[in-house]
Amino acid sequence: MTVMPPPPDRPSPDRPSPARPSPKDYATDQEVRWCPGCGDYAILKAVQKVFADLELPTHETVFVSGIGCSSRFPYYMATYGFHTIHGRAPAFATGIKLANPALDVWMVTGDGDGLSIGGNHLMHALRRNVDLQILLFNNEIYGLTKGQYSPTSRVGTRTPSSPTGSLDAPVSAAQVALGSGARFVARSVDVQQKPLVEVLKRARAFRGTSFVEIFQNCIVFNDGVFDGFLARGVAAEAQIHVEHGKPLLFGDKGAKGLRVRPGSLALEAVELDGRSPEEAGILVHDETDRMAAMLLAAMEPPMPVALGVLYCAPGQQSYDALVVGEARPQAVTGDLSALFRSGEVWTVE
Amino acid sequence: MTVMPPPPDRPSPDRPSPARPSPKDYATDQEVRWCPGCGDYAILKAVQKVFADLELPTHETVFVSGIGCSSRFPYYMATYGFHTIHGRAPAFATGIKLANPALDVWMVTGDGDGLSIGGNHLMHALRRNVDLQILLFNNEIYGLTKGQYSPTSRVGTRTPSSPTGSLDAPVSAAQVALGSGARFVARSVDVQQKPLVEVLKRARAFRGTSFVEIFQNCIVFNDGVFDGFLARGVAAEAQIHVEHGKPLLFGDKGAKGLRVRPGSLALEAVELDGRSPEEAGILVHDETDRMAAMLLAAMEPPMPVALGVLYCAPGQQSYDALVVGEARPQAVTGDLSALFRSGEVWTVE
Amino acid sequence: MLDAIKAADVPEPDGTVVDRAVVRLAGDSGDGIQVVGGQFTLATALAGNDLATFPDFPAEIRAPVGTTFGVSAYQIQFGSDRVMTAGDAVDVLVAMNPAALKVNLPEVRRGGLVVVDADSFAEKGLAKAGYAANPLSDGSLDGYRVVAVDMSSQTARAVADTGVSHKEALRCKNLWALGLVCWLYGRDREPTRAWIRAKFAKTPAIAAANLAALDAGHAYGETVELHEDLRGVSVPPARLPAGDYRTVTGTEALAWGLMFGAQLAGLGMTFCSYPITPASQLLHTLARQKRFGVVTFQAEDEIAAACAAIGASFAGSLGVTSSSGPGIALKTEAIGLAVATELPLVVVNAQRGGPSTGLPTKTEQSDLYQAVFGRNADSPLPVLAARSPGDCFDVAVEAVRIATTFMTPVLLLTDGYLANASEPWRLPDLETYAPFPVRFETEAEGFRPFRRDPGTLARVWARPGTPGLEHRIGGIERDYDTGDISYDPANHQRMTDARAGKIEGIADHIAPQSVDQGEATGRLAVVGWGSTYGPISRAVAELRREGAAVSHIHLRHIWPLPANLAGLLEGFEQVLVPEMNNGQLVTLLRARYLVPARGLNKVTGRPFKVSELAAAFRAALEDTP
Amino acid sequence: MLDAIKAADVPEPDGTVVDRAVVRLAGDSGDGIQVVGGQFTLATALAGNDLATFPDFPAEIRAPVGTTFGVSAYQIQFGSDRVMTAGDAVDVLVAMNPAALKVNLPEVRRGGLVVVDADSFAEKGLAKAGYAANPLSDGSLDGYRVVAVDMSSQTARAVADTGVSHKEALRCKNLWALGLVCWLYGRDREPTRAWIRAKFAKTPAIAAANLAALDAGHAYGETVELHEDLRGVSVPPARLPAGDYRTVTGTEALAWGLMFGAQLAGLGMTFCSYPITPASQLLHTLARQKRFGVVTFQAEDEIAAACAAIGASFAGSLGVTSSSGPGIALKTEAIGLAVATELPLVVVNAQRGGPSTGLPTKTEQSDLYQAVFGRNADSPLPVLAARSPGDCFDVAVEAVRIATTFMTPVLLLTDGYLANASEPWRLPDLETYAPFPVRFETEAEGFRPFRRDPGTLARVWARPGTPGLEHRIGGIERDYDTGDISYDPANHQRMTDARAGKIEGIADHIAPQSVDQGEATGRLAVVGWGSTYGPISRAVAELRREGAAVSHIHLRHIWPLPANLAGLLEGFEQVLVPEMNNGQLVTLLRARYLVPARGLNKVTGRPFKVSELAAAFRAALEDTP
Ligand SMILES: Cc1ncc(C[n+]2csc(CCOP(=O)(O)OP(=O)(O)O)c2C)c(N)n1
Ligand SMILES: Cc1ncc(C[n+]2csc(CCOP(=O)(O)OP(=O)(O)O)c2C)c(N)n1
Ligand code: SF4
Ligand code: SF4
Ligand SMILES: [Mg+2]
Ligand SMILES: [Mg+2]
Repeated sequence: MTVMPPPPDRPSPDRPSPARPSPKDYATDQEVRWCPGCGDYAILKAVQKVFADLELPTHETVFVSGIGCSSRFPYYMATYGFHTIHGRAPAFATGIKLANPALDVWMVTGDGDGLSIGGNHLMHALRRNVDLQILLFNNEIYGLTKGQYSPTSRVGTRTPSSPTGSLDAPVSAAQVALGSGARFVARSVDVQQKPLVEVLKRARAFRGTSFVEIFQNCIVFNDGVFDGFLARGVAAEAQIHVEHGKPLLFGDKGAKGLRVRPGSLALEAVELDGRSPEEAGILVHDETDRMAAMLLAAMEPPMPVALGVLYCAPGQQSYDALVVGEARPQAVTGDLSALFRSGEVWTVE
Repeated sequence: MTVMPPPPDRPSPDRPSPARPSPKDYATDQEVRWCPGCGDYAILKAVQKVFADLELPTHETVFVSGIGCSSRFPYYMATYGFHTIHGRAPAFATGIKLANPALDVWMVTGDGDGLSIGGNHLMHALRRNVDLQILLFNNEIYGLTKGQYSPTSRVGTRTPSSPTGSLDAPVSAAQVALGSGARFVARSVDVQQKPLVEVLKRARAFRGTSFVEIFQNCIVFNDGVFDGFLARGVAAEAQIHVEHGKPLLFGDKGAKGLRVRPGSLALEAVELDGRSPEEAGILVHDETDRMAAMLLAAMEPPMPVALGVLYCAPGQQSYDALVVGEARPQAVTGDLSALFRSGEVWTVE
Repeated sequence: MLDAIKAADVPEPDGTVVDRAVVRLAGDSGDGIQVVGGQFTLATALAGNDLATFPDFPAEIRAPVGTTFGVSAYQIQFGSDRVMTAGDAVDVLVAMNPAALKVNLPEVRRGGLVVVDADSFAEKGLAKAGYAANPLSDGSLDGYRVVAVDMSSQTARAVADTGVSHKEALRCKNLWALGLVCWLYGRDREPTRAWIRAKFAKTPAIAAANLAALDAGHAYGETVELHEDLRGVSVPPARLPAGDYRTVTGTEALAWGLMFGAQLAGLGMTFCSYPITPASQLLHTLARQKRFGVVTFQAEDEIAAACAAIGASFAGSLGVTSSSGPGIALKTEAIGLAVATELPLVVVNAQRGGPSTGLPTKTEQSDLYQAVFGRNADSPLPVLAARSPGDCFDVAVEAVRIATTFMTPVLLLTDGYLANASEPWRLPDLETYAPFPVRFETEAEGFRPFRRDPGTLARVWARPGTPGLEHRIGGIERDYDTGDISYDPANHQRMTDARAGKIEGIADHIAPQSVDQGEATGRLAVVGWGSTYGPISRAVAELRREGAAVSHIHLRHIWPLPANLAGLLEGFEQVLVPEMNNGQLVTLLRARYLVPARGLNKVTGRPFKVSELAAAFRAALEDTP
Repeated sequence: MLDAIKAADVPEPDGTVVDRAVVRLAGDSGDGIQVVGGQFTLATALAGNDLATFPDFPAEIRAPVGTTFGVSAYQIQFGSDRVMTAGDAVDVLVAMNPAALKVNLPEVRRGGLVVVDADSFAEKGLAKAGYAANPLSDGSLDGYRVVAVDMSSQTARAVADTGVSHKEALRCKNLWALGLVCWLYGRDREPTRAWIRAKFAKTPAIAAANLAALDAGHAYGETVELHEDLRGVSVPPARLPAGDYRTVTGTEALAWGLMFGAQLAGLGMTFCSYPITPASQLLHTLARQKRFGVVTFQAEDEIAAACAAIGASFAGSLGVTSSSGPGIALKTEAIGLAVATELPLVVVNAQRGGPSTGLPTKTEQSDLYQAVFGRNADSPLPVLAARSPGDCFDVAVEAVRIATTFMTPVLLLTDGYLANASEPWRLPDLETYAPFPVRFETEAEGFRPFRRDPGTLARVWARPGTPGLEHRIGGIERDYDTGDISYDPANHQRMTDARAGKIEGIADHIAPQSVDQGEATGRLAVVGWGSTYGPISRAVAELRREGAAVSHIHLRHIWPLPANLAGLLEGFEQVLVPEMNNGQLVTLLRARYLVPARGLNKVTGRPFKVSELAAAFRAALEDTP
């Protein structure tokens, strides 16, 4: 099986920049109002770094969000921003792109905003493949409303609205996205700055909807909920960072890998035991393989949690490009009189 | 790989029936108001047959629906029925089950009702695993509102709202359901009475949300849209009827089968060429294998379209059972005075 | 044949020249009634009559053939003076089957002409329609003039030579009926012929069959020596203002008005909607206007449609969304955001019968409360209503003007009647409309996203993509000066006042309320809004002919109300407010002006009849206060 | 220490016994202000005072330490007569840091006492709060009595022996402050001690530290020879009606009222909601009542919550749903279905500042329009409003009674103030409430799902599971007799009238409107609704003490209005309607009764002050009409 790296299909702007911008140039004068220690700070930092690295113009960028702690994000980016209503950001973002496809539109949402009230809009943006970057901050809780369980909370989560533990089976954001027809699905972690920045750059390069689930720690209402795979001691064994064209290795010094369980449609973890990945039959990550992405997205402990670009299938025009092209549509033009006269017209003298 | 048939976990009521009911006993006195030739008639017939075969009691059954041609269904079943509002039937059905889990609740929806406006409620009913049968009549069109394209319409569908052909990539109902965490996913066809009746019986036997997508012909606005795999000439090659524990064979006299493409996570069709299915490496359908179900659900021409029970993972308590148990909850009981006195109380003389 | 015609004992009005006539065509939904209705309308318009039409669709898409709930009808009134309504009572009913007769006979005036396809009155058809006995012979048609003609056989015979199948032949029955009606009123068949030729250009046999049927129906009227009551009737041309005319439905006029409004504002238009009866046609109409720069988006639901439209406005386009009551209900949260962020938006509500799913295919005016009051919090916004199909054009332009001039969402109310009804429309001279170009903010120096124009109190509109104007807005209360989030109590009061003041101030920027008919003072003011315009107008005219001191005031601006309305209403002894709802505008007028206005309410899913209004007005006048 | 106390130049009122006092505790959201506020409230209640409290949460969950937008406050007024509001002006402010001082100082009356933690007034803290200079020394506190005590150090020293860490020690600062305030008003610390012991049962060191801090704060007041202005103040017990009391928040009372209502109706309760400030607490409270048979469901959004509740009602349970304005907006389509299908449903709206996201943590009354008018079509339903935390109980019972007796959705309005505020509540004798058991239909013979009770016009409630009553209902208009789908025009009129008549008829089944204070006629009627009850009541009492002919009428029933209200209002020269919105009830009264009622409106996200109301009433009386 040969694996071709899919080309990033949106170039970064290539403009003469008098001075390289710094991440700080993308901050606003608004005081950041997340709780001290909230994972959102780290994500903000990563996004500002992406903007600085790519020298993205603030005036051609819009951040759109719903409601939630995460959705306060736009206030802190020195771009255009629209903090809308709960769950509907994908629809606003779609409208913005249809009105002006030349804008670079980023959407920020939470596990409540994006998967509870807003699940349907998310699904439809993904299937339409509107050219957006969607960042879903998954903290497995409703932060802003003080800690009720969310659609990604694990069964048994005790919160004010589930005092004896939640009973609802959670959804997996990445699996929902894949099931909806998403063409770019990635995962990252708030505090893993380097891979997060990389994933965000990949997301921006993709034309169409790029969906990025970011595990984010809510220090106040759900502290340490991802410790199961993020805690120092377990990280190496419990995470796998996937890279296109590279074998799916993880564990201490890459001592383990994933392979297809022979004769089945499942992945299993094996020790390399000194063998080369090829010898051990380790699967090479092909980010264009949707089924592989589904299997990776579905991995839960004791399997490692998959991080990085799980799926990327470029080559399809984005919805906004199909509907209106690449440039901002002009004002309503043309000879309307002629249109009005297009039927049978008679004259009264 | 050994495959165990999952036991149907809800028994049919076992009651002395003076006379076996006939399907007609489940019809109402309301005139059926679908267009002549509409596929909905055949589905109604199948459902009534299921009820008669299983001798289901009308008074312990509720049909709930949203809005659409399909959603008129409850008016024609001599059970309790609630024709609600567009897209929200899963929420009504959930409320009904929480108020009285002893009721047998069937939900009828369409591709517009269930996947456009109602996609989110569908997803959440599925992930919660509320004990419902959800029948989604997929005609790839909005029938009731006179033929606009729907979220399952193929790209290029010309309708009054897409006069030059739709541009939105469609979703796959079964894949959305699997992505949402559904535990029972099946597919059938309006006019395939026998398998349809079987699938519906399986759906009812399942405790939890059983999702059944039924391809339904809208003779007025989308006639023949499924001819690609239903037309007489192509049917054998273009359909595969899956059965748990049986090899995945199709084609004329089962001359073809599906196997895992070696070294990959994909299915491919092969000719048996006189070999036994085992010799040809044909996959045995294991309806408890979610990945296999995803692959089957994703098959499109030139691969055969998969019909039957694609996925069935029983063994999980349904949401309503977890929340309230099996019987109808009693009235609010208990000593409320004691509750009110549970804090600090003082007496003013 | 002759014996099939029964003379009624009610005499036909003298003469063959009449002022106006009401024709209703009715048949199965598969019979092509709407198509021939449209053709007859066109022929009538070309003959110079004023006219008004109203299609009456069945609630079911295509119910089983021959059932009463599958009956589709098309009604037209035409005349030699202003017509304005599709008519109270039908002069001529063409019923293609027993069900159509059953459903529509109550609409026919005593003495009216009833033409039926006798072939369809066999046992099966009668049973399907729920007739126990044949109405053609059991006396139930006594009092009507009846022409029972074997329309199916006649059609089949007429098209025999064209080589079409029997089924295809029978499909031409509607053209046969049209031919007969054309003969009855002396209508030119040439436009219909041209239409048939164009429509069936690729199937010449079908074209020939339809042409043959049309001619045969006509010939039937002409040549068969019919009962004298069936003789041709002539309705002289109307004295309409000079100009070029075409027929428009309210939907078409609305679509075009929105487009023209966007053009006058210099904006692109992003129309976002989700199908719902009777609003879907606006989506269908605009979906065909891509070449003019109109972008349409069929969203996944009404909420997404509203949000996408607001997003488009944020991005510098004219966002428009449309629905009917239940869908508007879903949009109210999003509309609140447009109120809060002060973005332009046009929301069209084609009202239908409710509550809930209600009577989707019937007309009603019961969403005025929802439009004016139906949002959480103090969220005022302008509400406009169109009065007639043609008026939809001007109201749409006005809605765009207000939305963009005042940076506000605007609710535009039409209804099921207006959406589907048609009337002759004098093509406007587009040059006479004053443009109202949007001036997007460009100046970065001292930029504040909520800086207000002192005249209109509108905030600036700063479009993403503009360097130096990067800003962030949202639904949390914003500081009056900076636009940043503010939880300050005094600021909230100031912003609440600013929002209210801006909308109230629109009253100074609209035309003063005029009196449509009658003096500015008098005994009775009839105050209407929306599609009741036609019947109120006719009824007031009738009373004024009788010498009554009645005036008709018809509101386009529901909110804010025109500044001079208070004074106007004071000049009348009584104020009566006819509405196709349970009394909504009347609440507004009473609350605002403390006038003892009374409601005149009808909630049947059908327009007012001129006669019932006239009777109510007379009763009000008798009832001296 | 002593020199830290500055005597103000404004004299303290004579004596150490006062009628009432207002204390406000303020600090960082992490400082545990709400907790000690609650403890002080309990101690005060146990001391026999009447009281009212209001927590003032920051809009942010936990903003950066020391910032103004992270300040959390808790205000309590207590007294020896009826209190009813948390107080206009603060007598004692305890500010744990500079930001708390900055935000809350404007609430303190001139001459009031300000206690601050002097340790926190270092440069960093001042800068975070945005102070350029130290307010303790730059004269900005002139006119207040200031106690700047090194609270952090004192606390640290007091707990030194308990073995807790420095960080844990500082966490006890709130208890130190509570100890001081307890000393100031002579409050018993025993209940707080018991609470500490229970709460920290598993961490005895922490318990010991908190106890030590509490005692140390108290000792500070007792032993240090303070400035004479800081001497202990005594507020004698109130003369409350005899009975057993506890404190309740509006949320608790509402939850319990709903439960008791369901019990009186003999129904199960299915409570379906989606979190939103300030409605979430109702969900939290009910989620803990599973043992009483309450089922709670946290739905995926507000629409699903409303629909699930309606589904539950269809299945024979009491469906209840709750939200705040933006979420209620989303529910309006579903509520329309409950209107159409005539199913019981209670919809609770805890109102907050708007429009749109607005001011989520602030209170407002601006959803009355939405409640009464905010649905598509003619969709009348009853609207109730609670006036005080304790009143939420009775209003909830009344809502359940009306919903089940009349088979209708009921909207119950509370607000952010009521949801969070607490007051002493006399435990009701549950035996005195008349049960209103639901009689589900069981009789199959002649069963019709829309058969109405001639007295109430309510339709029957036939619960799935009952043999022989299988029926189908939905949102399409239903036949008056059979309940089957009907598109008949006359039937639609009849059903519209029936729906309207049923709701209007409720006016005959509710208590007549009483006059809360004053005579039934007079110069000025002040008509209020909802949580303005407290301040209006106090202000009217004040004017009546001055001899003014003012009466206070407070509505529980917003729709339908009580039958005798028209007559009542006629008896007054003027009608004034104070509302925390831009004028909504006033619109209803003017439209309904044509009375020239005037609005008195405040939209700042804060309750009315007694003083501002009293001033407005005086002005109205001067302004003789
Ligand atoms: C219509 C509506 N419903 C509910 C709310 C209340 N609300 C605000 S944010 C939120 C959930 C936020 O959760 P999530 O998206 O996970 O964001 P987080 O705060 O965890 O970042 C809810 C329920 C609202 N603002 N509007
Ligand atoms: C809130 C709301 N929005 C829109 C509609 C209009 N509407 C009714 S059914 C329907 C689509 C039905 O499509 P589908 O669910 O596929 O059903 P089908 O008629 O094809 O069986 C729409 C858009 C409505 N009734 N209510
Ligand atoms: S509540 Fe949680 S998610 Fe919200 S700002 Fe605080 S730590 Fe972050
Ligand atoms: S429109 Fe289509 S789906 Fe609806 S009843 Fe007719 S054939 Fe069936
Ligand atoms: Mg979250
Ligand atoms: Mg469909």
